[in-house]
Amino acid sequence: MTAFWQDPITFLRLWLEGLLLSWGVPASWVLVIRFAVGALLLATAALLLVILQLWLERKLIGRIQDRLGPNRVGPWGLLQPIADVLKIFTKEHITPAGADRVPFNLAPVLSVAAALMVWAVIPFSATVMGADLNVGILYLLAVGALGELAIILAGWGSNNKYALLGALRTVAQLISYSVPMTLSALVPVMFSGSLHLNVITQAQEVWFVVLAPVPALIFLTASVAEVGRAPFDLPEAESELVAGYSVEYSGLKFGFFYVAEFLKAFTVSLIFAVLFLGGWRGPGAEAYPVLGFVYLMLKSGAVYLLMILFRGTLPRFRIDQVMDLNWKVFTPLALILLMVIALADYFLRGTFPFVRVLGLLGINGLAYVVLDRLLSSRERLRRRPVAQPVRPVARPENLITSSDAGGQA
Amino acid sequence: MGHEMLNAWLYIGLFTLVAAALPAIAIFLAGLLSPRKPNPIKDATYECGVETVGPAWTQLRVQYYLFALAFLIFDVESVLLFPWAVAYQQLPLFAIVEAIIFLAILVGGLFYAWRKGALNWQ
Amino acid sequence: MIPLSWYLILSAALFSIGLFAVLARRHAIAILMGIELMLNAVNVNLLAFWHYWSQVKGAPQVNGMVFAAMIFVLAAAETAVALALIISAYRRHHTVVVDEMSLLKG
Amino acid sequence: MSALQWVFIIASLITVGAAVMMVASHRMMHAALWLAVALLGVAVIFVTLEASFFAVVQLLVYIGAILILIVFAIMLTQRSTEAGSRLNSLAWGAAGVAGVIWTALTYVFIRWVVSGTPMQELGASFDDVVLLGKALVDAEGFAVPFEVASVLLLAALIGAVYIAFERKGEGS
Repeated sequence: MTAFWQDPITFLRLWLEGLLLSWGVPASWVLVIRFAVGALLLATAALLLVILQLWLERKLIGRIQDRLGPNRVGPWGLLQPIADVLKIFTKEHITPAGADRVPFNLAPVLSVAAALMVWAVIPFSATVMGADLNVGILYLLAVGALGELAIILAGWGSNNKYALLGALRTVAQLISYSVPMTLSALVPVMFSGSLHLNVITQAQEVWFVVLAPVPALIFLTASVAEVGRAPFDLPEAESELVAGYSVEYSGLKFGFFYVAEFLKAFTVSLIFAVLFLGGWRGPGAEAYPVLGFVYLMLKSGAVYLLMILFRGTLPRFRIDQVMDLNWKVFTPLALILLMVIALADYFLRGTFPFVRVLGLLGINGLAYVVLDRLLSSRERLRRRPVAQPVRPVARPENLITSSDAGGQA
Repeated sequence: MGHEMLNAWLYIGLFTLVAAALPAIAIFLAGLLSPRKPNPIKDATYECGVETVGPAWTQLRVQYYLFALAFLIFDVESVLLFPWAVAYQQLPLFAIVEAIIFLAILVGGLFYAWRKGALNWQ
Repeated sequence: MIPLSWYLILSAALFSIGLFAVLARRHAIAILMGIELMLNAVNVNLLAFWHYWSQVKGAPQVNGMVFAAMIFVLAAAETAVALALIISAYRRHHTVVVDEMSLLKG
Repeated sequence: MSALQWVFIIASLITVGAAVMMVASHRMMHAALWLAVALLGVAVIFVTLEASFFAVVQLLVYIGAILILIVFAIMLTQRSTEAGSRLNSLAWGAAGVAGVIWTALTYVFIRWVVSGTPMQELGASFDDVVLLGKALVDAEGFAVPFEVASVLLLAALIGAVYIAFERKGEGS
């Protein structure tokens, strides 16, 4: 029997099971009740986390932009998100004329559900994880497909040109970035030899971010793009697309798209921490699973802070830059790195762990430098100017030249 | 066997139901609480105040299709590579080279699409 | 324990619905969706036989899985090319209705 | 009946219902959304077959990629979709053929008794994905289909890009 302070969740689970069995509930129903209670608690906790995130992100972005951020409601504005939630809860739901009602109403629900479903397979500590699915990592990638479906539903259901265009553009961005993301997710699978997220965590004697820094970087950037956060927040580029696929939504339905976005931001940090930063691993995490939970939260929190920093400091990309970055830099880079790592690790397999780590690190660096040279030299030749070609300017020397560009003919 | 596997899926199924039910219930409750005063102007399609013309469909450029196409091909390819990656630690060099050839063929496809200009957003 | 025949009946139903879509719908993309449905029916069949054959043998068999994986590859390639053809035909004839397309010799 | 059987029955009813709605819907976008429901149902069927890998791949490839490709194609060709009747003159004949095939097959399957080979549950250590991975690159296994699959994908990519790419001077 584990002590409460070692592993509170398992302790409570065993207590609940014992209680139900002593009441004479059949074992299979005990399982179902345990699962349902666990799912309910986890999903609620994840949704409540969003409230904290809202406050944190607004406060930090405010500080980055030399503002105070929320500071009126409660100490340091801590109660501000609760006030916002209460406000949005009582706003009117407007259904636009001509909307396709079922997809229109289904979209926000599916959007949140897709973001939440990732939490079902995350190993939170050595003993606590929802489902130890034998295809965990593929499940993480597959749930993203449901999120894309939700966006298409929203765009179609709204009966609005901008919503539809925004939705298709968003989906084009999301599917594009899931290519390098999936390819770099293959690297942890190769190193650990399993699709179980728990096994991948346990295999990280050395964090995979050290063994494969470049795939980790690609994964992180691609997951920021998957969430549609700055600098990849074209889906809601107000200046181009009104507000993307969620223009026609109001009240809590709009709020849920917002919630889904924030939830996804934390979720991808969590996934990155599990795949590349050793998950719950840390000193003492095996003996005291509760420590593992703390480590995981610290790691994913750090990744999340990094994402806030991206948002606060980087300007938004243009759509052609987003696509170029993906298809002409990340995808070839991820493909070639996969080949290089597969070959290199085969030869380094039997050597000392230290040699293996250094070798892989070196090969990553080398491959990155070489490919970066190759790809960027091609790209610079093709780079298109932001504005139209220089317009002819009425200057004396231009009168006799036929050149549109003016200047020396 | 697989009772653990089916149990894992049972948990995921329950989780999915909960994850869908929570927002659905919240939206339903909010719908009861919130005011409900529709009028034609409010319900009109929002296009920045410009009068809406025609149906909500505009000609899409073929660009979208080309990106989705490239995505489909690489998605299927990585799905085939996942089983290989799981077995990677137990494979001989021959098998690893085979997967590298598999990847190289598709890199060729990517470069074809690149040269053709199919990956340029216009 | 679900009887094997249940899977086969389901798969036959999906296949028939797909077949109906292929034979009766006029829209080219609808026909393609029918084909997707038929391919899914095939996959249900393959995996059902894989599951029961593995249980008869007492060890997981690999053939059914490889076949199912190849069906996925096939479905992807087929969809990609078929939709490209449909889009190309639409650009020439401004229609995606199959019987109208065959009348217009491009 | 066991819980698994109930899951199967519900999932297959949803799948077949969605497939029927897909065939019957007038607007192509609705047909695509019903197809999504049918594909999800098939994923659940794969779960009942303990083929989790394929259930997830179903989601990843069919819903995540093929369906999105279909939606984009519908959006590209929407102009002509709403016009005209959705079924051709062969509809009744096609319904007859499909109905006869299904009835005949169902009759055969119900009558067909699987020989009484004892079935055994597979061990807990069973990991189908590793087996699949080994078989795919095994020279005596399926190495050739594996490479051919990549050539097929390459051919599809090149072919589809070539066909769909808008050449100058042509196009709408």
